[in-house]
Amino acid sequence: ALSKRSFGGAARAGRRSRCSRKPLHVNFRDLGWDDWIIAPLDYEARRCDGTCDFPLRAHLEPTNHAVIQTLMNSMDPDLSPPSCCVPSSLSPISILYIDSAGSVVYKQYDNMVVESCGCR
Amino acid sequence: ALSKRSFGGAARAGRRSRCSRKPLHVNFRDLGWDDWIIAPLDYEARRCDGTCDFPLRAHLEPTNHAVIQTLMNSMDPDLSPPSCCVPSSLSPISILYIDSAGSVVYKQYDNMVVESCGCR
Amino acid sequence: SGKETFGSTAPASSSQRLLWCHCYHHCPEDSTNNTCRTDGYCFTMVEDEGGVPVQTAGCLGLVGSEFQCRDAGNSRQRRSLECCTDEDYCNKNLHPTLPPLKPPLYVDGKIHH
Repeated sequence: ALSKRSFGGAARAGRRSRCSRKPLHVNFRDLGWDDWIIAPLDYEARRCDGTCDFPLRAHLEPTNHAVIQTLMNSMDPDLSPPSCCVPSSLSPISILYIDSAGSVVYKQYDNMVVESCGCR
Repeated sequence: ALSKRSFGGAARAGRRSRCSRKPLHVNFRDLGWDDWIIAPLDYEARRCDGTCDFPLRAHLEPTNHAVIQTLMNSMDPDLSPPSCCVPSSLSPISILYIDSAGSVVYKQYDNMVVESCGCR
Repeated sequence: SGKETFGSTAPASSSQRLLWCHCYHHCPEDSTNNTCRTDGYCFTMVEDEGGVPVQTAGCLGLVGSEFQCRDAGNSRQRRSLECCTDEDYCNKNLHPTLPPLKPPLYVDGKIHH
Protein backbone atom coordinates (compact mmCIF):
# COMPACT_ATOMS: atom_id res chain seq x y z
CA ALA A 1 0.00 0.00 0.00
CA LEU A 2 1.16 3.51 -0.63
CA SER A 3 3.06 5.01 2.27
CA LYS A 4 1.74 8.27 3.69
CA ARG A 5 4.12 9.94 1.24
CA SER A 6 3.76 8.39 -2.13
CA PHE A 7 6.81 8.71 -4.32
CA GLY A 8 5.78 9.77 -7.80
CA GLY A 9 5.98 6.95 -10.38
CA ALA A 10 7.95 7.44 -13.59
CA ALA A 11 5.15 9.68 -14.97
CA ARG A 12 2.06 10.24 -12.90
CA ALA A 13 -1.14 9.46 -14.79
CA GLY A 14 -1.95 12.08 -17.47
CA ARG A 15 0.99 14.26 -16.50
CA ARG A 16 3.50 15.40 -19.13
CA SER A 17 6.89 13.86 -18.56
CA ARG A 18 9.73 15.90 -17.18
CA CYS A 19 12.27 17.71 -19.32
CA SER A 20 14.36 15.13 -21.15
CA ARG A 21 15.67 14.12 -24.57
CA LYS A 22 13.18 12.79 -27.10
CA PRO A 23 13.73 11.38 -30.59
CA LEU A 24 13.69 13.70 -33.63
CA HIS A 25 14.63 12.01 -36.89
CA VAL A 26 15.54 14.52 -39.58
CA ASN A 27 15.23 13.41 -43.20
CA PHE A 28 16.85 15.90 -45.59
CA ARG A 29 14.94 14.35 -48.51
CA ASP A 30 11.63 15.15 -46.77
CA LEU A 31 12.90 18.72 -46.35
CA GLY A 32 13.55 18.81 -50.10
CA TRP A 33 17.30 19.18 -49.64
CA ASP A 34 18.47 16.11 -51.53
CA ASP A 35 19.21 18.45 -54.43
CA TRP A 36 22.19 19.89 -52.56
CA ILE A 37 22.97 17.48 -49.72
CA ILE A 38 24.80 14.32 -50.81
CA ALA A 39 25.25 12.65 -47.41
CA PRO A 40 23.97 11.89 -44.91
CA LEU A 41 20.38 12.15 -46.18
CA ASP A 42 19.04 11.71 -42.67
CA TYR A 43 20.25 11.82 -39.08
CA GLU A 44 18.97 11.61 -35.50
CA ALA A 45 18.89 15.19 -34.17
CA ARG A 46 16.87 14.46 -30.99
CA ARG A 47 14.98 17.25 -29.25
CA CYS A 48 14.13 18.40 -25.75
CA ASP A 49 10.64 18.27 -24.36
CA GLY A 50 8.88 18.04 -21.03
CA THR A 51 8.06 20.09 -17.98
CA CYS A 52 10.47 22.13 -15.91
CA ASP A 53 8.86 21.57 -12.53
CA PHE A 54 10.07 22.62 -9.10
CA PRO A 55 12.59 21.68 -7.93
CA LEU A 56 14.79 21.87 -11.03
CA ARG A 57 17.11 18.86 -10.75
CA ALA A 58 20.87 19.21 -10.97
CA HIS A 59 21.16 17.42 -14.31
CA LEU A 60 18.95 20.13 -15.86
CA GLU A 61 21.67 22.67 -14.99
CA PRO A 62 19.22 25.53 -14.30
CA THR A 63 20.47 29.11 -14.13
CA ASN A 64 19.57 31.26 -11.13
CA HIS A 65 17.05 33.00 -13.38
CA ALA A 66 15.41 29.69 -14.31
CA VAL A 67 15.12 28.78 -10.62
CA ILE A 68 13.59 32.18 -9.76
CA GLN A 69 11.21 31.98 -12.74
CA THR A 70 10.14 28.47 -11.72
CA LEU A 71 9.43 29.64 -8.16
CA MET A 72 7.46 32.64 -9.44
CA ASN A 73 5.43 30.29 -11.64
CA SER A 74 4.64 28.01 -8.73
CA MET A 75 3.63 31.02 -6.64
CA ASP A 76 1.30 32.30 -9.39
CA PRO A 77 1.24 30.81 -12.92
CA ASP A 78 -0.15 34.12 -14.23
CA LEU A 79 3.00 35.92 -13.10
CA SER A 80 5.30 33.88 -15.27
CA PRO A 81 5.39 30.71 -17.37
CA PRO A 82 7.74 27.98 -16.14
CA SER A 83 11.27 27.85 -17.51
CA CYS A 84 11.62 26.02 -20.83
CA CYS A 85 13.18 22.64 -21.64
CA VAL A 86 15.86 23.28 -24.26
CA PRO A 87 19.12 21.73 -25.41
CA SER A 88 21.93 22.45 -22.94
CA SER A 89 24.66 20.70 -24.90
CA LEU A 90 24.84 19.80 -28.60
CA SER A 91 27.26 18.04 -30.90
CA PRO A 92 28.16 18.53 -34.58
CA ILE A 93 27.66 16.43 -37.67
CA SER A 94 29.53 16.66 -40.97
CA ILE A 95 27.67 17.01 -44.25
CA LEU A 96 28.84 16.37 -47.83
CA TYR A 97 27.05 18.76 -50.13
CA ILE A 98 27.20 20.68 -53.39
CA ASP A 99 27.68 24.43 -52.85
CA SER A 100 26.19 27.23 -54.95
CA ALA A 101 29.28 27.20 -57.20
CA GLY A 102 28.75 23.48 -57.91
CA SER A 103 31.71 22.30 -55.85
CA VAL A 104 31.48 19.28 -53.55
CA VAL A 105 32.17 20.37 -49.98
CA TYR A 106 32.53 18.36 -46.75
CA LYS A 107 31.79 20.63 -43.81
CA GLN A 108 31.19 20.25 -40.05
CA TYR A 109 27.96 21.86 -38.84
CA ASP A 110 28.08 22.64 -35.13
CA ASN A 111 25.19 22.12 -32.68
CA MET A 112 23.17 19.71 -34.80
CA VAL A 113 22.51 16.89 -32.29
CA VAL A 114 21.11 17.27 -28.76
CA GLU A 115 23.37 15.69 -26.16
CA SER A 116 21.57 16.96 -23.06
CA CYS A 117 18.56 19.05 -22.11
CA GLY A 118 18.19 21.71 -19.45
CA CYS A 119 15.69 24.22 -18.04
CA ARG A 120 16.35 27.83 -18.93
CA ALA B 1 -4.18 52.09 -47.25
CA LEU B 2 -2.45 48.77 -47.05
CA SER B 3 -0.54 47.92 -50.18
CA LYS B 4 -1.46 44.73 -51.98
CA ARG B 5 1.09 43.17 -49.71
CA SER B 6 0.47 44.20 -46.20
CA PHE B 7 3.48 44.41 -43.94
CA GLY B 8 2.88 42.62 -40.71
CA GLY B 9 1.84 45.04 -37.96
CA ALA B 10 3.66 45.00 -34.66
CA ALA B 11 1.62 41.96 -33.61
CA ARG B 12 -0.99 40.83 -36.06
CA ALA B 13 -4.45 40.48 -34.51
CA GLY B 14 -4.71 37.45 -32.25
CA ARG B 15 -1.19 36.28 -33.00
CA ARG B 16 1.21 35.76 -30.07
CA SER B 17 4.09 38.15 -30.33
CA ARG B 18 7.49 36.93 -31.37
CA CYS B 19 10.24 35.90 -29.00
CA SER B 20 11.36 38.92 -27.01
CA ARG B 21 11.99 40.21 -23.48
CA LYS B 22 9.01 40.76 -21.23
CA PRO B 23 8.83 42.25 -17.72
CA LEU B 24 9.11 39.97 -14.67
CA HIS B 25 9.23 41.81 -11.37
CA VAL B 26 10.51 39.62 -8.55
CA ASN B 27 9.54 40.55 -4.99
CA PHE B 28 11.55 38.62 -2.41
CA ARG B 29 8.99 39.57 0.27
CA ASP B 30 6.24 37.86 -1.75
CA LEU B 31 8.50 34.80 -1.97
CA GLY B 32 8.78 34.92 1.83
CA TRP B 33 12.50 35.56 1.71
CA ASP B 34 12.58 38.82 3.66
CA ASP B 35 13.63 36.77 6.67
CA TRP B 36 17.08 36.23 5.17
CA ILE B 37 17.40 38.79 2.34
CA ILE B 38 18.18 42.33 3.53
CA ALA B 39 18.47 44.06 0.13
CA PRO B 40 17.29 44.45 -2.51
CA LEU B 41 13.81 43.21 -1.56
CA ASP B 42 12.76 43.26 -5.20
CA TYR B 43 14.32 43.52 -8.65
CA GLU B 44 13.41 43.40 -12.34
CA ALA B 45 14.44 39.94 -13.60
CA ARG B 46 12.62 40.15 -16.98
CA ARG B 47 11.74 36.97 -18.84
CA CYS B 48 11.59 35.65 -22.41
CA ASP B 49 8.35 34.84 -24.12
CA GLY B 50 6.91 34.62 -27.61
CA THR B 51 6.97 32.47 -30.68
CA CYS B 52 10.04 31.20 -32.48
CA ASP B 53 8.66 31.34 -36.02
CA PHE B 54 10.49 30.75 -39.27
CA PRO B 55 12.79 32.35 -40.17
CA LEU B 56 14.65 32.71 -36.88
CA ARG B 57 16.11 36.22 -37.03
CA ALA B 58 19.78 36.95 -36.43
CA HIS B 59 19.19 38.67 -33.08
CA LEU B 60 17.65 35.43 -31.71
CA GLU B 61 21.02 33.73 -32.29
CA PRO B 62 19.52 30.32 -33.17
CA THR B 63 21.69 27.22 -33.16
CA ASN B 64 21.67 24.99 -36.23
CA HIS B 65 19.53 22.58 -34.21
CA ALA B 66 16.96 25.29 -33.45
CA VAL B 67 16.81 26.15 -37.16
CA ILE B 68 16.34 22.50 -38.14
CA GLN B 69 13.70 21.98 -35.43
CA THR B 70 11.83 25.09 -36.59
CA LEU B 71 11.83 23.83 -40.19
CA MET B 72 10.65 20.37 -39.09
CA ASN B 73 7.83 22.06 -37.14
CA SER B 74 6.75 24.07 -40.19
CA MET B 75 6.76 20.91 -42.25
CA ASP B 76 4.61 19.02 -39.74
CA PRO B 77 3.83 20.40 -36.26
CA ASP B 78 3.25 16.82 -35.05
CA LEU B 79 6.87 15.95 -35.85
CA SER B 80 8.32 18.51 -33.50
CA PRO B 81 7.35 21.54 -31.43
CA PRO B 82 8.98 24.83 -32.44
CA SER B 83 12.18 25.89 -30.74
CA CYS B 84 11.73 27.68 -27.41
CA CYS B 85 12.22 31.35 -26.49
CA VAL B 86 14.71 31.43 -23.63
CA PRO B 87 17.30 33.79 -22.18
CA SER B 88 20.41 33.90 -24.39
CA SER B 89 22.37 36.28 -22.16
CA LEU B 90 21.94 37.14 -18.48
CA SER B 91 23.54 39.49 -15.98
CA PRO B 92 24.16 39.24 -12.22
CA ILE B 93 22.79 41.14 -9.23
CA SER B 94 24.33 41.43 -5.76
CA ILE B 95 22.32 40.57 -2.66
CA LEU B 96 22.90 41.51 1.00
CA TYR B 97 21.64 38.72 3.21
CA ILE B 98 22.01 36.94 6.54
CA ASP B 99 23.60 33.51 6.20
CA SER B 100 22.78 30.43 8.25
CA ALA B 101 25.46 31.40 10.78
CA GLY B 102 23.81 34.77 11.28
CA SER B 103 26.53 36.71 9.46
CA VAL B 104 25.68 39.48 7.02
CA VAL B 105 26.98 38.62 3.58
CA TYR B 106 27.10 40.62 0.33
CA LYS B 107 27.30 38.25 -2.61
CA GLN B 108 26.97 38.43 -6.41
CA TYR B 109 24.47 36.00 -7.91
CA ASP B 110 25.14 35.28 -11.57
CA ASN B 111 22.50 34.97 -14.30
CA MET B 112 19.70 36.76 -12.47
CA VAL B 113 18.55 39.31 -15.10
CA VAL B 114 17.65 38.59 -18.74
CA GLU B 115 19.67 40.74 -21.12
CA SER B 116 18.57 39.08 -24.37
CA CYS B 117 16.35 36.26 -25.57
CA GLY B 118 16.96 33.63 -28.20
CA CYS B 119 15.39 30.56 -29.82
CA ARG B 120 16.90 27.26 -28.82
CA SER C 1 10.10 27.60 -50.54
CA GLY C 2 13.37 29.42 -50.24
CA LYS C 3 15.77 30.85 -52.73
CA GLU C 4 19.24 31.71 -51.82
CA THR C 5 21.04 34.18 -53.98
CA PHE C 6 24.27 33.76 -52.11
CA GLY C 7 25.70 36.30 -54.46
CA SER C 8 29.27 36.63 -55.58
CA THR C 9 30.52 37.91 -52.25
CA ALA C 10 30.96 35.61 -49.31
CA PRO C 11 28.80 36.35 -46.23
CA ALA C 12 29.81 39.41 -44.27
CA SER C 13 31.47 37.59 -41.42
CA SER C 14 34.40 36.22 -43.39
CA SER C 15 35.56 39.79 -44.01
CA GLN C 16 34.45 40.76 -40.45
CA ARG C 17 32.08 43.38 -41.96
CA LEU C 18 28.50 43.30 -40.79
CA LEU C 19 25.76 43.63 -43.36
CA TRP C 20 22.95 46.18 -42.94
CA CYS C 21 19.47 45.03 -43.90
CA HIS C 22 15.95 46.43 -44.09
CA CYS C 23 13.78 45.06 -41.33
CA TYR C 24 9.96 44.89 -41.23
CA HIS C 25 8.06 43.22 -38.40
CA HIS C 26 9.99 41.63 -35.56
CA CYS C 27 13.10 43.76 -35.71
CA PRO C 28 15.60 43.58 -32.87
CA GLU C 29 14.65 45.58 -29.76
CA ASP C 30 17.49 48.05 -30.38
CA SER C 31 16.66 48.48 -34.07
CA THR C 32 16.41 52.03 -35.46
CA ASN C 33 14.66 53.13 -38.66
CA ASN C 34 13.66 49.55 -39.51
CA THR C 35 17.22 48.36 -39.96
CA CYS C 36 19.28 45.53 -38.52
CA ARG C 37 22.79 44.14 -38.88
CA THR C 38 24.06 40.63 -39.32
CA ASP C 39 27.10 38.47 -39.94
CA GLY C 40 24.97 36.49 -42.41
CA TYR C 41 22.21 37.42 -44.85
CA CYS C 42 19.38 39.85 -45.44
CA PHE C 43 16.06 38.25 -46.28
CA THR C 44 12.61 39.12 -47.54
CA MET C 45 9.75 36.68 -47.12
CA VAL C 46 6.13 36.66 -48.23
CA GLU C 47 3.69 34.33 -46.50
CA ASP C 48 0.02 33.64 -46.92
CA GLU C 49 -1.85 34.67 -43.80
CA GLY C 50 -5.53 33.85 -44.18
CA GLY C 51 -5.43 34.61 -47.88
CA VAL C 52 -3.49 37.85 -47.45
CA PRO C 53 0.14 37.91 -48.62
CA VAL C 54 2.17 39.37 -45.73
CA GLN C 55 5.72 40.49 -46.35
CA THR C 56 8.42 40.54 -43.68
CA ALA C 57 12.10 41.28 -43.95
CA GLY C 58 15.16 41.34 -41.76
CA CYS C 59 18.46 39.76 -40.84
CA LEU C 60 19.47 36.09 -40.70
CA GLY C 61 22.61 35.11 -38.83
CA LEU C 62 25.27 33.12 -40.63
CA VAL C 63 24.59 30.11 -38.38
CA GLY C 64 21.75 28.14 -39.93
CA SER C 65 21.46 30.41 -42.97
CA GLU C 66 22.20 27.57 -45.41
CA PHE C 67 19.12 25.82 -44.04
CA GLN C 68 16.86 28.86 -43.52
CA CYS C 69 17.60 30.40 -46.93
CA ARG C 70 16.65 27.11 -48.60
CA ASP C 71 13.60 26.70 -46.33
CA ALA C 72 11.73 23.39 -46.11
CA GLY C 73 10.62 22.40 -49.56
CA ASN C 74 7.21 21.34 -48.33
CA SER C 75 6.37 23.66 -45.48
CA ARG C 76 2.68 23.62 -44.59
CA GLN C 77 2.82 27.38 -44.53
CA ARG C 78 2.46 28.85 -48.02
CA ARG C 79 5.49 31.12 -48.14
CA SER C 80 8.52 32.12 -50.14
CA LEU C 81 11.79 33.45 -48.77
CA GLU C 82 14.79 34.95 -50.55
CA CYS C 83 18.22 35.78 -49.10
CA CYS C 84 20.99 38.06 -50.30
CA THR C 85 24.32 39.26 -49.11
CA ASP C 86 25.88 41.23 -51.94
CA GLU C 87 25.35 44.74 -50.53
CA ASP C 88 23.81 46.60 -47.61
CA TYR C 89 19.99 46.67 -47.74
CA CYS C 90 20.05 44.22 -50.67
CA ASN C 91 16.73 42.76 -49.44
CA LYS C 92 15.06 45.96 -50.67
CA ASN C 93 15.43 44.47 -54.16
CA LEU C 94 14.01 41.07 -53.26
CA HIS C 95 10.40 40.45 -54.27
CA PRO C 96 9.52 36.84 -53.53
CA THR C 97 6.12 35.67 -54.72
CA LEU C 98 3.87 33.13 -53.09
CA PRO C 99 4.10 29.59 -54.51
CA PRO C 100 0.95 28.36 -56.29
CA LEU C 101 -1.79 26.98 -54.08
CA LYS C 102 -1.59 23.19 -53.71
CA PRO C 103 -4.73 21.64 -55.25
CA PRO C 104 -6.92 20.31 -52.44
CA LEU C 105 -7.41 16.52 -52.17
CA TYR C 106 -11.05 15.70 -53.04
CA VAL C 107 -12.21 12.75 -50.99
CA ASP C 108 -15.39 12.09 -52.90
CA GLY C 109 -13.33 10.22 -55.45
CA LYS C 110 -13.57 12.76 -58.28
CA ILE C 111 -9.99 14.09 -58.18
CA HIS C 112 -7.13 12.48 -56.38
CA HIS C 113 -3.56 13.65 -56.42
